[in-house]
Amino acid sequence: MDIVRIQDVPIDVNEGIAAIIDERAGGEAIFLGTVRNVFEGRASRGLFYEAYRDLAEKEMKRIEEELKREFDVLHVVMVHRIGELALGEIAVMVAVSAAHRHQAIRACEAGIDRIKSRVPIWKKERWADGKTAWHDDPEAGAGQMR
Amino acid sequence: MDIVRIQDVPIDVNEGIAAIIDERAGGEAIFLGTVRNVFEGRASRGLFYEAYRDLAEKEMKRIEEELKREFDVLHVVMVHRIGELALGEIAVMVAVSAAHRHQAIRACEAGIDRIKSRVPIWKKERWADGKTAWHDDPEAGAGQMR
Amino acid sequence: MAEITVLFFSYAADRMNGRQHRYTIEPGTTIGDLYRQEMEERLQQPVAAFMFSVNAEWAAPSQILHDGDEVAVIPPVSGG
Amino acid sequence: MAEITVLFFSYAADRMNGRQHRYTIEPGTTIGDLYRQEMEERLQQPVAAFMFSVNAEWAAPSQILHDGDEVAVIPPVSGG
Repeated sequence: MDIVRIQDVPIDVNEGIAAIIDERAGGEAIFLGTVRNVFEGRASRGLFYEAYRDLAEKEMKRIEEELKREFDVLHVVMVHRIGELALGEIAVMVAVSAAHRHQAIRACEAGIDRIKSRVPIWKKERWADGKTAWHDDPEAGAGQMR
Repeated sequence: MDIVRIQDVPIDVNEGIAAIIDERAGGEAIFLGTVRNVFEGRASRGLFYEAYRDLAEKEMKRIEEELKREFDVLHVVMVHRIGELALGEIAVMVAVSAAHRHQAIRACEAGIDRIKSRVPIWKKERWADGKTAWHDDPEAGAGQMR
Repeated sequence: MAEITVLFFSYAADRMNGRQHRYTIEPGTTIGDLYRQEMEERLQQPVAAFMFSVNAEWAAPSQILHDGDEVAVIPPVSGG
Repeated sequence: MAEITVLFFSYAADRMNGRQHRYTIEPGTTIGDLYRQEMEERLQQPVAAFMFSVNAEWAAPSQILHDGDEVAVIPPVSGG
């Protein structure tokens, strides 16, 4: 089964694993992106995510189709959470199954790389000092954000 | 937390994920090896795994230390199941967390590759026709097993 | 004349003081035209700093807008 | 004379008709010596086809065995 979804409730890893398990599969690769307590050397207390949901889900669906075509994977799960996330919480899950392990791992890595580079989702850092800043905001200061 | 274990009970993915989640981590990579219904083109109904447990756990512990040293990962979980496994069941779980996603994915892949090449564990295929054969048994026939 | 809606996200929404604006445009106006007329000054970046979509599909700055279109101004993405 | 235990796994256990054998060896006997004397004929492969361990640690075929050692004959591994 495939799942492509933006959601504002916590991500359930078991839902993703149940969706990709298949008797034809020898390998399942799962990637979880979680909220770090530091970004570029500065202490953080969490992240806020927003998405342009219609286009984001459409783009994730395209990535799903690319992974199936390029890596010969059986099932693809891509779920991204939005809203306020605490440290350690899961922001994104990518899970794929394939006949062989390297296909699964390569596809999983391509999945998260393409989500990060193409899907219209943005994160705002909530710094430990109380300030906030969107990632890639040119006015946030080169020393603070890339 | 790290886990390195050979066990004869089903693998609990949630145990592995709980062990590697860390506020310092931005990425968690999990690999599951599952029992396929076909091997080298021939229908299978399951696998039997055996291990030289003392040496296997020692070697897995060495791999854990290598991953931490080479990939700068925070936590490593490696659990391999032995005994009779049905189709679709999880035979092995490798799970790692790291600050950045590529470290986690690279370490996870190295972990399963090294388990497969170095840890004294063996599998016997239970073919759908009722026959059985150890993998790599030179007498099992070149056409049936690599 | 045509009525269009523009969605803003991330720091573009902060700079535009809102996540959604409505504009009335001349026939033949492109995304790039609208950006330079209505947004460039407040966003303080050239049109090339953003991606765009029309009706939830990617669109080039040269695309001509029509009545009822929903445009989105999309800063560099940072999901994951 | 020394008493040692040898463990067999996978198809090596099948061919040796058992997962564990005990042998009495001369002083100075190496793993390779023991293999050639007691196992090569039944396993039908040269010593290089296997890995070995002594007391649950990897060992070369040239390693000399001592009283009480537990040797393992380790076919190509196939875990995962």
